Amino acid sequence: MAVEPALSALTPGAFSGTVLRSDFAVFDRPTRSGKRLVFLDAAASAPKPRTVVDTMADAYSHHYANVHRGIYELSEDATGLFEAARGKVAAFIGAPSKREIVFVRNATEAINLVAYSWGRANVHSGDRVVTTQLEHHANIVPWQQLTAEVGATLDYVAITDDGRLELDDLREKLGNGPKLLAVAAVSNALGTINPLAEIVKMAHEAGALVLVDAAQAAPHMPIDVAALDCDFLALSGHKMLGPSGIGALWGRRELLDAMPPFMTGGSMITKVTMEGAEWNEVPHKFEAGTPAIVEAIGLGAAIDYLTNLGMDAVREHERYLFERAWPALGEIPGVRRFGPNDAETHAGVISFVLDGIHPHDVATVFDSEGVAVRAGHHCAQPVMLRYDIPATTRASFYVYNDLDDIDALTSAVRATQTLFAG
Amino acid sequence: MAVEPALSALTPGAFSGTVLRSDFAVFDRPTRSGKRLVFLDAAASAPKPRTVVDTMADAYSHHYANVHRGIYELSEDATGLFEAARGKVAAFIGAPSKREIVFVRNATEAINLVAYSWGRANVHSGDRVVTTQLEHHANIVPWQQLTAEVGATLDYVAITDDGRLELDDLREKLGNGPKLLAVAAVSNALGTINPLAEIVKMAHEAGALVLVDAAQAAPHMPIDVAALDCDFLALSGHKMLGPSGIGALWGRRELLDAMPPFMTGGSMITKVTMEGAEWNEVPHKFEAGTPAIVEAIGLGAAIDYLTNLGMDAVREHERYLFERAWPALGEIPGVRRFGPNDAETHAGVISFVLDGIHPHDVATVFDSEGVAVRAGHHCAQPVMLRYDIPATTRASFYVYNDLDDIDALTSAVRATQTLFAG
Amino acid sequence: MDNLYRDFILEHYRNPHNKGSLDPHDLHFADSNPTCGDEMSMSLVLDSSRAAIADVAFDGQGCAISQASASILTDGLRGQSLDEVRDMDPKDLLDELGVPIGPARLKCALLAYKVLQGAVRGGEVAWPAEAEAAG
Amino acid sequence: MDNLYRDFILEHYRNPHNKGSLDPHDLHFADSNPTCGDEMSMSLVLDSSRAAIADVAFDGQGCAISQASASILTDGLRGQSLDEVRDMDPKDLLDELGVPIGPARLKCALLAYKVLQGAVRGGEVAWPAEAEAAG
Ligand SMILES: Cc1ncc(COP(=O)(O)O)c(C=O)c1O
Ligand SMILES: Cc1ncc(COP(=O)(O)O)c(C=O)c1O
Repeated sequence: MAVEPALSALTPGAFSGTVLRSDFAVFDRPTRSGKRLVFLDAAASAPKPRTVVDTMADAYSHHYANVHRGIYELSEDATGLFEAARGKVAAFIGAPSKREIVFVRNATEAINLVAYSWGRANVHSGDRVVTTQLEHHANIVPWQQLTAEVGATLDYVAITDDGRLELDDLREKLGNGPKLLAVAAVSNALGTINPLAEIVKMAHEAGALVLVDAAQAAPHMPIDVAALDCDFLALSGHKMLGPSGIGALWGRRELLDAMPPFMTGGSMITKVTMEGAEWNEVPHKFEAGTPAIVEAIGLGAAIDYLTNLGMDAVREHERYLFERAWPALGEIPGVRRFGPNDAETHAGVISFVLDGIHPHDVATVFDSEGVAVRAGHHCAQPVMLRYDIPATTRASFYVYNDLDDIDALTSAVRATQTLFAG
Repeated sequence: MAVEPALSALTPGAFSGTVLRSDFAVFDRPTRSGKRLVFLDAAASAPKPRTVVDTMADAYSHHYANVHRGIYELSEDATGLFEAARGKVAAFIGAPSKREIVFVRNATEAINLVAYSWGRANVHSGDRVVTTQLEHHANIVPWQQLTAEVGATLDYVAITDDGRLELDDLREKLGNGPKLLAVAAVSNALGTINPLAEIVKMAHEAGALVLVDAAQAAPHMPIDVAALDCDFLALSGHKMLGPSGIGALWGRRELLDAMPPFMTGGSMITKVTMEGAEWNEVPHKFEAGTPAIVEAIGLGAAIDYLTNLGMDAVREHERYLFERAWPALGEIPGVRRFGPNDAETHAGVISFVLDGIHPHDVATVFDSEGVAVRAGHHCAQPVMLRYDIPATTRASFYVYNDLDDIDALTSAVRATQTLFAG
Repeated sequence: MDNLYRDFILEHYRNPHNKGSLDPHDLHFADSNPTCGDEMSMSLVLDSSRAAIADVAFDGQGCAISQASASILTDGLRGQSLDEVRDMDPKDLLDELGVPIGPARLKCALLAYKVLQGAVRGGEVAWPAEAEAAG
Repeated sequence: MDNLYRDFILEHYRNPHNKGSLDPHDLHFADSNPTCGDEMSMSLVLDSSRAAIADVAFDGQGCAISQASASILTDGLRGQSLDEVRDMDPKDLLDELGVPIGPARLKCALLAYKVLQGAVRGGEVAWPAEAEAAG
């Protein structure tokens, strides 16, 4: 039996999705299907709360000017808001200093920055880099490019049938003395929450630095880089209720200080002559040109919103939804679910396939029911390879979801099966 | 004698700055000084018209989802708006196809993309690249880095006393057979409008490709890459009334097709295995990860606004203001102006210094009069070197400025001189 | 919805025509849909004139839209000259499918067309303009 | 405004104290303000204990704020021990300037402090936290 509709009336976790929905203008929008919008694609990109949209509109309207170089009120204003946003990101992930926060476009750029700057300076012919088979392409292809370019080797940690990293395999790959382990905190394709603290410890003991791809973790659970003891961490603003076009790289100060710049131009220099240039301090050294000023400010507003809910409560809420959705999907014949079985190691992301129905068709039928899910390889083709499937359908939860949405999900599954059974 | 206040009543150029001011919310904002805001720093970054702010707020509120991969209404919506914005950029600069438009963060990233991707593949030891002494750091440092890395030589075209490129020197530098000439359409530090058509012709005859830094030109005058016949063109959205965090690189299709990717990750691949990856078509090959979706849409709205005014009218308006401001400043004893004398080759950007008063102090006194100008090296230290000055004060005009603003500028100059004469 | 998955489409999906591979064949090409990673191949046997298609088969997994589209497209190919195939308008295929296809699914609907063009032109071709908006 | 450019500041700017260079000197350091590119150097002569400052001079072009700040800062240095100088709180200098300095000008006001710290610590130091907000 699927989830009891009566459950929808409960407060899932620490707050009610039904109530939070009113914080997001998108749920007022009429849909083509005429049905209520059931948004289950936060893992691709999250809707924006009104407070983020309003903060940005206000900043663009009344506090906008270029930052850092303007000697007038408006520019001082903009600079103050922009730098305050940097402080919010630092506090949100437990970074010791806001100077360790580099604003980038997205997690992809954060990882590329490390691959280009730290990578080209530190990974040489014969060296090794380790990533895993459950990564997003953003945490694979930059390392393929780097290792191919310098003549190093890229190793992939294998995954188990239920979507966990094979820790024995990790130990073996670390045994070869790699320079870096690049690993996701949470898999976007399987929902797996990796045991990061343990992994970082193993990697450090093996002498490897650890880059954490937190694109799927930062939006959904508390993160503390100091406690984690990792070396780099990448995140995307748009997945954590913030604007598009903004993300952050955190790096240990001494690593960032030692790294050469990535992109070059204005703001990242102290001096340019026709003979050469001298670099500004971090984080400015890595922020060439005019940054995504208002987008950083908007990310700050998203962080305020999340912090106000409390990241423990956000995690609790999604665990609650997962604990209902996972068995409800499992009870439906013809549904194959991926990733770990237990809520401790499975985030609010459920990948599944329906026997005999292509995931794309599933998503299209769902759309006609007002249910927005993703279908495809989720930019994680090595995961698809591992389970020998072309694609999955993926439902992912966030703060505005509630048990009604889980009901809508299971109903959509049944409707799709009925249509295709035809 | 300064500009007659009576002139303010005229309609400068094709439209009235006084009227357009109401399109920009920032002018409603009270200032610290209590004075009317006279914004003369468009060259650093432009204020945003309400239509851009509203378009973005609407997109974030009602049309937001990740693009390209979503099989549901909201994502199709967002993708449609995002790709339509690409078409608007293409049309705005006369690009033959919107596939030749790569969205980037800013002009700086556009130039870095070419330096990393095209540069590393095409510039080798012993080769030459030419830039000029009037460039912004964004069009110098990436070439310094590239040429230093591969063992090539970077040449700088000299500038005349009145801030023009020395065309004889350009001819000489091109005589060495460089691979590329990287040159600004308009200098942000001097206001010089370079004779681009002639320059491109000279460069092509010498066998060099031409990258045009249009950061200061795209916002202020018509641009047609097909007519110009250049090879790459870089622009920043935030300088042309658009959002921060978005810019564009245009490149000839066959060049873009042949170039290796710059950043790698999601969206820019067609296939990833653990052995390697295959690249998507342009422009996607160069857009790794989630793009600045709503910022691109906002740039589209800015382009609509500018197109509606007409870029010829925009240029005409700024020429009108320049023709009044330039002599008005020249009449004040103790003012030294930089750049060409005539309005044909001088955009709406005036750099000047006041005898015995540091440009930073000038900007601070101006701010107390409500006049926002920039002071510093304007990220063009080689220009400062050329004229042996540490910095200048710079006033730059845009569509919302009018003759009252020119009056305010000259009054502020006199007030500053009076204060320092003490 | 009911519109998109009409019986007609589902019938072609459940029982696709011309599915499998032809060996020997004269032309063969494989391509994929980057949005979903689905791959499709097509084999063509030419007639004695070497300028027209005698037989055709497609292979590969895919969604109902791409499978039905390949089934319908290949049904009409026998006897067509290579020149006719090269001049084919992708809009005609969309018309033949006869169902409203949103931008996100256009590549599914046009994958068979793209693979076919790759086969008769001897190399990968770009996505038709119709499919561009979806990226 | 009138607040920022009080006669006191303008007087120091027009007639800066301790301007020039000292040769020979014991300690010397030069640094710049990235916001504007202004450069400033400072030369120190130590007393016989080698642990305190006997004489000081600064040099370089700059705005009224940075020149006045250097003039005022150097005025107070003679006789101070190197340890005292290392422990100096940049806030005290801002207090001594006694005028409201917006974030965009803090680096101007604190350049002299940064150069001095570079001299007594034997190498470039970071900008004080106060000046960070301005980038
Ligand atoms: C001529 C020129 N080129 C490049 C740039 C860099 O633009 P952005 O900071 O938007 O990358 C600027 C901005 O000041 C400019 O004026
Ligand atoms: C685990 C993971 N890493 C990296 C990324 C890339 O994020 P972005 O596209 O914002 O750069 C994603 C987004 O899908 C992701 O899920």
